[in-house]
Amino acid sequence: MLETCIGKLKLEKPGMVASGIMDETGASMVRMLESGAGAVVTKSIGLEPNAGHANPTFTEVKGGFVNAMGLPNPGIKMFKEEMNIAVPKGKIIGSIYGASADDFSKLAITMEEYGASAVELNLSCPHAKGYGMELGTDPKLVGSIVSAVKSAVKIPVWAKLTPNTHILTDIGVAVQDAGGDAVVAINTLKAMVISPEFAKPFLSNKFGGLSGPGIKSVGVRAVYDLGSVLDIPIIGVGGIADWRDAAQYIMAGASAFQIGSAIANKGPTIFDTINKDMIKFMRDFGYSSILDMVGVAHE
Amino acid sequence: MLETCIGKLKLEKPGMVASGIMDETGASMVRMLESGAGAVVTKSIGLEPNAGHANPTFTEVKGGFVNAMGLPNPGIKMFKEEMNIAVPKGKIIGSIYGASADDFSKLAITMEEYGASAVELNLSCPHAKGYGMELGTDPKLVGSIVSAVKSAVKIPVWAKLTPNTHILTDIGVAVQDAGGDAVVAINTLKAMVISPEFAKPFLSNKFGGLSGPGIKSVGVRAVYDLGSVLDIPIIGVGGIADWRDAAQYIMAGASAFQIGSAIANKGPTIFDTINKDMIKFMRDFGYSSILDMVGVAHE
Amino acid sequence: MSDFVKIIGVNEEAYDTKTFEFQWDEKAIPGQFIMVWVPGMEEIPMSLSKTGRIKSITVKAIGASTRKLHELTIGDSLRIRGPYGKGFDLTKGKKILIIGGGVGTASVMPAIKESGADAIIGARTNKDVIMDDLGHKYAKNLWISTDDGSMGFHGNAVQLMREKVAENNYEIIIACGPEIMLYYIYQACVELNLDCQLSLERHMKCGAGICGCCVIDDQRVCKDGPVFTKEQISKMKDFGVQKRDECGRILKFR
Amino acid sequence: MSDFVKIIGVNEEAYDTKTFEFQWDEKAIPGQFIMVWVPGMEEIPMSLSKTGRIKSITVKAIGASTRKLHELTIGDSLRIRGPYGKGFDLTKGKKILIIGGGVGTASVMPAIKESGADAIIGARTNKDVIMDDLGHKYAKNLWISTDDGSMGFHGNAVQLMREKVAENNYEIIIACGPEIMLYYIYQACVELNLDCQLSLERHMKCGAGICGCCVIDDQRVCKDGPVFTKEQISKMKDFGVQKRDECGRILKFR
Ligand SMILES: Cc1cc2nc3c(=O)[nH]c(=O)nc-3n(C[C@H](O)[C@H](O)[C@H](O)COP(=O)(O)OP(=O)(O)OC[C@H]3O[C@@H](n4cnc5c(N)ncnc54)[C@H](O)[C@@H]3O)c2cc1C
Ligand SMILES: Cc1cc2nc3c(=O)[nH]c(=O)nc-3n(C[C@H](O)[C@H](O)[C@H](O)COP(=O)(O)OP(=O)(O)OC[C@H]3O[C@@H](n4cnc5c(N)ncnc54)[C@H](O)[C@@H]3O)c2cc1C
Ligand SMILES: Cc1cc2nc3c(=O)[nH]c(=O)nc-3n(C[C@H](O)[C@H](O)[C@H](O)COP(=O)(O)O)c2cc1C
Ligand SMILES: Cc1cc2nc3c(=O)[nH]c(=O)nc-3n(C[C@H](O)[C@H](O)[C@H](O)COP(=O)(O)O)c2cc1C
Ligand code: FES
Ligand code: FES
Repeated sequence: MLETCIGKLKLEKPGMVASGIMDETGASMVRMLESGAGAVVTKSIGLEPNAGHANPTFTEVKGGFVNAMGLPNPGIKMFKEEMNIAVPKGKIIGSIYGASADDFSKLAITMEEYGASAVELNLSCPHAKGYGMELGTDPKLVGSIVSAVKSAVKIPVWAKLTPNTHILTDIGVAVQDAGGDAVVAINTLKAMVISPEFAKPFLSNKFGGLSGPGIKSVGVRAVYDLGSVLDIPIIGVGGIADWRDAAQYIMAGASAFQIGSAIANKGPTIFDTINKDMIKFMRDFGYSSILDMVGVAHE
Repeated sequence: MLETCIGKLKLEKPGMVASGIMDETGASMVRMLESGAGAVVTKSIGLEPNAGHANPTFTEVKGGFVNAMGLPNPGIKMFKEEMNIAVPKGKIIGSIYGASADDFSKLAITMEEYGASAVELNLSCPHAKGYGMELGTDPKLVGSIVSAVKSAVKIPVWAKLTPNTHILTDIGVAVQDAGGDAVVAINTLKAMVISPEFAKPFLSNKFGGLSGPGIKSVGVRAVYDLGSVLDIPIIGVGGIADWRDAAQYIMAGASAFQIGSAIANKGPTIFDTINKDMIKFMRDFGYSSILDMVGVAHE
Repeated sequence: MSDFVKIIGVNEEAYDTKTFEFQWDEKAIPGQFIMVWVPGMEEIPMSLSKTGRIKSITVKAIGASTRKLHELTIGDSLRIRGPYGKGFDLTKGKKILIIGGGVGTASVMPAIKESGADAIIGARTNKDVIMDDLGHKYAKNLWISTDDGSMGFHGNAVQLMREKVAENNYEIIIACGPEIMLYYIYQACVELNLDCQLSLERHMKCGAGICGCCVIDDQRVCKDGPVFTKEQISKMKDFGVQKRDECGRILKFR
Repeated sequence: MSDFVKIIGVNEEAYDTKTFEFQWDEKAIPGQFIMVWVPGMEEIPMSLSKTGRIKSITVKAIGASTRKLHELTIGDSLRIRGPYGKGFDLTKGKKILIIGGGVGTASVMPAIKESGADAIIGARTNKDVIMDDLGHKYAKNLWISTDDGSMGFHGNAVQLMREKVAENNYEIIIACGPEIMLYYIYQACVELNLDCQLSLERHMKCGAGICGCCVIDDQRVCKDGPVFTKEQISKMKDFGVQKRDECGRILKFR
C-alpha cells in the first residue's frame, strides 16, 4: 500500500531520510533504513574532505532550526566505506555537491560505482559559498549540470532545489528539459540569528538555513507550483513531522517525501509512525496506493 | 531613548503596526497608537473597494499563520474617513497597492492629501494576482514605480519587499537608485496549506503568505543582506514578538521595525512591553539610542 | 488550532436550524466560537452550542454556506479551527438572567447549562423556538417569548426581560441574539442599572484577532469579544448603529 | 532552548580547571550537557556540573575555546543552549558506585549529589583532583585515586574500583571520564557481571541529534547518549577503538 515510485525507481515506503541528517556514516544510514525509511539520502558529499564551518553551526529558533554546517563530509573517496556498509541494507541516494558540471559528474560516477540507487544534486544549500543555491538559481547553469551528470551515469539524477527564488518553476523546467529524472524541493530557507547581547550573528558563518515545522507550508507550495508545470516526479521535503504533513506534500504533487529536522526530536521511529498512520488514513479515505494520492489537491 | 528616524521621518518609538493588522479602520489605528506604537501602517489600499478573497482566508500553522486575505479594503476614496480619525492621533503610513506606476502615484497623492507621514508601496503581497510580488521581483519595474511615486509626492516613499526571491538586494538597490526613501522587509513567504481529508488546498485562493515567528530568521537575514548593500534606511518586519526579536532586526540594520502577527496573540500591549524591555536592555548594555544599535551586527 | 472532526450526531432544532455534534478535545468555555469549513462553502463563524468533550454547533440556514452545512449528516466531516474569543464570565457571583434570541440561543445554552440560571428564549413564532427542551433541563426557570404569542409570552424577549427583572432581583443579564435585540437589552440595563455581558457579531475572516475586519469601533469582536461587558459596550459608537462589509465599508443598520 | 546567562560565580577547581556558575531555570538532570558559546570561541559541549536552579559548568582548559572560557569572570555572559541528551538513570534501586575520571568528575557530581552513593574520583596527580570537597559532602563514601599516589589510592580509578567492588556488593557502575578509562571500566563490568551507565564523548556540532556527526556506530552521543547503558555499549564497535573528526573521517584511538 505504501509502495511508490519516482520514475523507474521503486520504493517500498514513501519516506526517505533527507540529506544531512544522520546519514554521514554507514551505520547510521543502516539504522534509518531499519527504522522504516524507504531510502536514505546521504549527507552531501564533495570531491575533498571538508570540515564544514566552525561551531556554532546550529541553533533552535521558534518554528525550527537554523544551521550552517557548511557541508562537512569525508570526501567521496573515504565515503566508499560508509556506502559499503549501507548499500547492502537498502536504497541509498547519493547526495553530491560541487562547483561545476565536471565536479558533479565525477561525484555521480563514483556514487554510481558505490551502488547508489540515484544521485541527488545539491543545487540548493543556502550557506556554502560557490556551491548550492549560488548555482541553483541560474536555470542555464542548472540545465548544464543536469545534462552533464545525465550523460555520465545511468542511475536516476535528481536535482534538489532552493525555495529562495521567485523563479523556482523555471529552475524545475530547466531540470526537466535537461533530462533530469526528478526534482527534490525544498532545501532550507536563507536565515540568520543574531545574539542581541553580543551584538553578533550567532553562527560562525553568519548566515544559515531554516528547516523544520515553520517551513512546511512554504515547501508544500513549492511542490504544488512545481507540480503545476512539471511532468517529472517531485520529492517533497521541508518540515514534515507527521502523516498529515507528508500527505500535504503528496497531494501537492510529490511522489515521495524526505524528513530531516523532525528526526532530531521524534527520533528514527518517526518513519514507522508515519507509515502506520498513513495506512490508516489511506484505508479510511479509500486510497489504495500512494500514487493514487499524488497531486490530488490540484483537481 | 527609543526615538529613531527613518531618513527625515522621526518616530518617538521604533515599533510600527505592520500593514494589514488592525489598521483598516480609523478607530483601530488610534487604539494601536495609544498602545505604544510609534506609527501605524494602514492596510494596503487600492483605487477601488475590494472584498478580498472569499473565506477561508486564514489559518494557523506551526510557526505562524498563513493568510490570503486578498487585499480587502474600502478603496482610497472611502478610506478618507478612517484617515481623518487616525491622522490627528499620530503618524500614519499609507500602504498602497496598484497594478502600475500610475495607480501607485494616484494613490500616493491621495494618501499625502489625507495626511499620511509616508507611503509604503506594497510590492510584495504574495497572493494577489497582478499586484504585489508579481511586480516586486522585477527591478526595472520596481524602479519605475518608485520614481513615478517620488515625483508625485513630497512625503517619504518606502518600498515593501518580498523575500521570495534570490535577487532581494537587486530590488533594494533599484529602490534606492530610483530615489526611494526606505525599504521595508519582509512581507510574507509564499505558502500553502492542504487539508488531507478533503484533498484540497484550504484557502479559497489556494496560495497564501506565511507570517509569524517562523519567518523571523528569514527576515533578519533579508535585512542584514539589504544592510550590506544599501545606504537608505531599512525597516524590519517578520515574526517579531518580543524585544529580542526587534533587537535582532535593528542590529541587522533596521532603523525601525513593524509587528503584525504577534498582535493577534499578545494584543496591542505588545508595543508597550517591547518598549519597556528594550529600554532595560539598552541601559544594561550601554546603548543610548536606537540608532546606536542599528546595524551593529555587521561589525 | 485547526482540526478535522467527524459529525457524530445531527439534531433538527427547527425547520431552518440544525445542531451538528462532534468529538473535539480542545477546551472551550461558554460563548466561544469556531470557524467552520467544508469544501464548497465559505468558512464561517459558529458559536459552540455544547462545550464539553462532545461539542456542537447549531446552524440556522440563511444563505449559501449555512445551507451547505445543512446538507451534512452523520459521518461527514468538518474542518474547524478555534476555539476563539472571550466567552461569558460566569464567575462574578451575581444573580444572572440569560437571554437567547433566535439562533443566539445556541450560543448561550452552554452558559445556561454551566450556571443553571434563569433564562429566556425569544423567537418570532413557536416554529422558531429552538433548544427549549435543553433550556428546561438546564435553567432554574425557563420562559419563552414569541413575537406572535404562539408560544409563551406574547411579545419580544426584551419586554419579557423587563417583566422578569421587575419580579426577581437579577444583577446581570447575559445575552446573545440579533443586534437590535441586544441594543434594547443594553438600553434596558442602563435604565435599570443592571450589569450585562452581550455576545456580538461582525463579519469575520481570520477569527483570530489579526485582520481587523470584525472591529466594532476599535474592538475586535473575534478576539476582544465576542462577549463584551457593559463598560466596553458603553464606549462603542458603532453598536446598534453600523457595521462593516467585507471591504471594510460602513453599512448602517438603519 | 537557547539562552543568555550571566556568570554569578567562578571557582578554581585546579590549576587548569574552573567552574562557572549561572542562574538558569531550565530543568536538567544529572549527566545532561549544554552547548556553550561566547564570541571569539567555537561553541563546545559542556556537562552541567550543577543541575539545580543555579547551574554550572566545569571547564578544563585544553585548547583555544576552553582557554577563552577561562578568561571569563563574574558578570560576563554565556550563550548556552540545551540541556541536551539522556542523563544518568538513578531510579533503578540498585547499589551504585560512581566514578569520575579527571574533568569527567564534573559530569558525575550531580549524580553523586542526587544519589548520595559511594564514589571514586580518579586523577593523574593530587593537583588534578577536582571537586573532592563536594564529593566528600555528597557521597556516602568517597575514595580518591591518583596515578602517582600523591593522594589517596596509588593507581588508576579502575584498579580502585575493582578493590571496592570486591569489598562492597555494588550492582551498577556510573562513570564519566577519558574513553580509555571507560573502556576498562566496561571490561571490568563484563567480567564482574555488573551493570553500568557510562557517559561518552564525541565531536559535537548540533548537539541536538540532527547532524549525525557525533555518532558512535549508529548511536548519536548527543541525543541517544551521552549516557549509554551496558547493553547499548555492548553493541558498539567504535567504543574504545575509534572516533570521527569534523569531516566524519575515522580516527583510531590506538
Ligand atoms: C461570533 C459569531 C458566532 C455565530 N454563531 C452562530 C451560530 O451559533 N449559529 C448560526 O446559525 N449562526 C451564527 N453566526 C452567524 C453565521 O456566521 C452566519 O449566519 C453565516 O456566516 C451566514 O453565512 P451564509 O453563507 O449562510 O449566509 P450569507 O448569505 O453569506 O450571509 C448572510 C449574513 O450572514 C452574515 N455573515 C456571512 N458571512 C459571515 C462571516 N464570515 N462572519 C460573520 N457573519 C457573516 C452576514 O451578516 C451576512 O449578511 C455567528 C456569527 C458570529 C460572528
Ligand atoms: C557531552 C560532552 C560533555 C563534556 N563535558 C565537559 C566538561 O564538563 N568539562 C570539560 O572541561 N570538557 C567537557 N567536554 C569536552 C569539551 O567539550 C572539550 O574539552 C572542548 O570542546 C575542547 O575545546 P578546545 O577548543 O578548548 O580544544 P581544542 O584544541 O579545539 O580540542 C581539543 C579536543 O577537545 C575535543 N573537542 C573539541 N571540540 C569539540 C566539540 N565540538 N565537541 C566535542 N569535543 C570537542 C576534541 O577531542 C579535541 O581533540 C565535554 C564533551 C562532550 C562531548
Ligand atoms: C543539520 C542539517 C544539515 C543539512 N545538510 C544538508 C546537505 O548536506 N545537503 C542537502 O541537500 N540538504 C541538507 N540539509 C537540508 C535538508 O536535507 C532538508 O532539505 C531541509 O532541512 C528541510 O527539511 P526538514 O524541515 O525536514 O529538515 C540539511 C539540513 C539540516 C537541518
Ligand atoms: C492577515 C494579514 C494581512 C496582511 N495584509 C497586508 C497588506 O495589506 N499589505 C502588506 O504590505 N502586508 C500585509 N501583510 C504582511 C504584514 O504586513 C507583514 O509584512 C508580515 O505579516 C510579516 O510580519 P509578521 O510576522 O509580524 O506578521 C499582512 C499580514 C497578515 C498576517
Ligand atoms: S476576524 Fe480578523 S480580527 Fe476579527
Ligand atoms: S552533534 Fe549533531 S547529531 Fe550529535
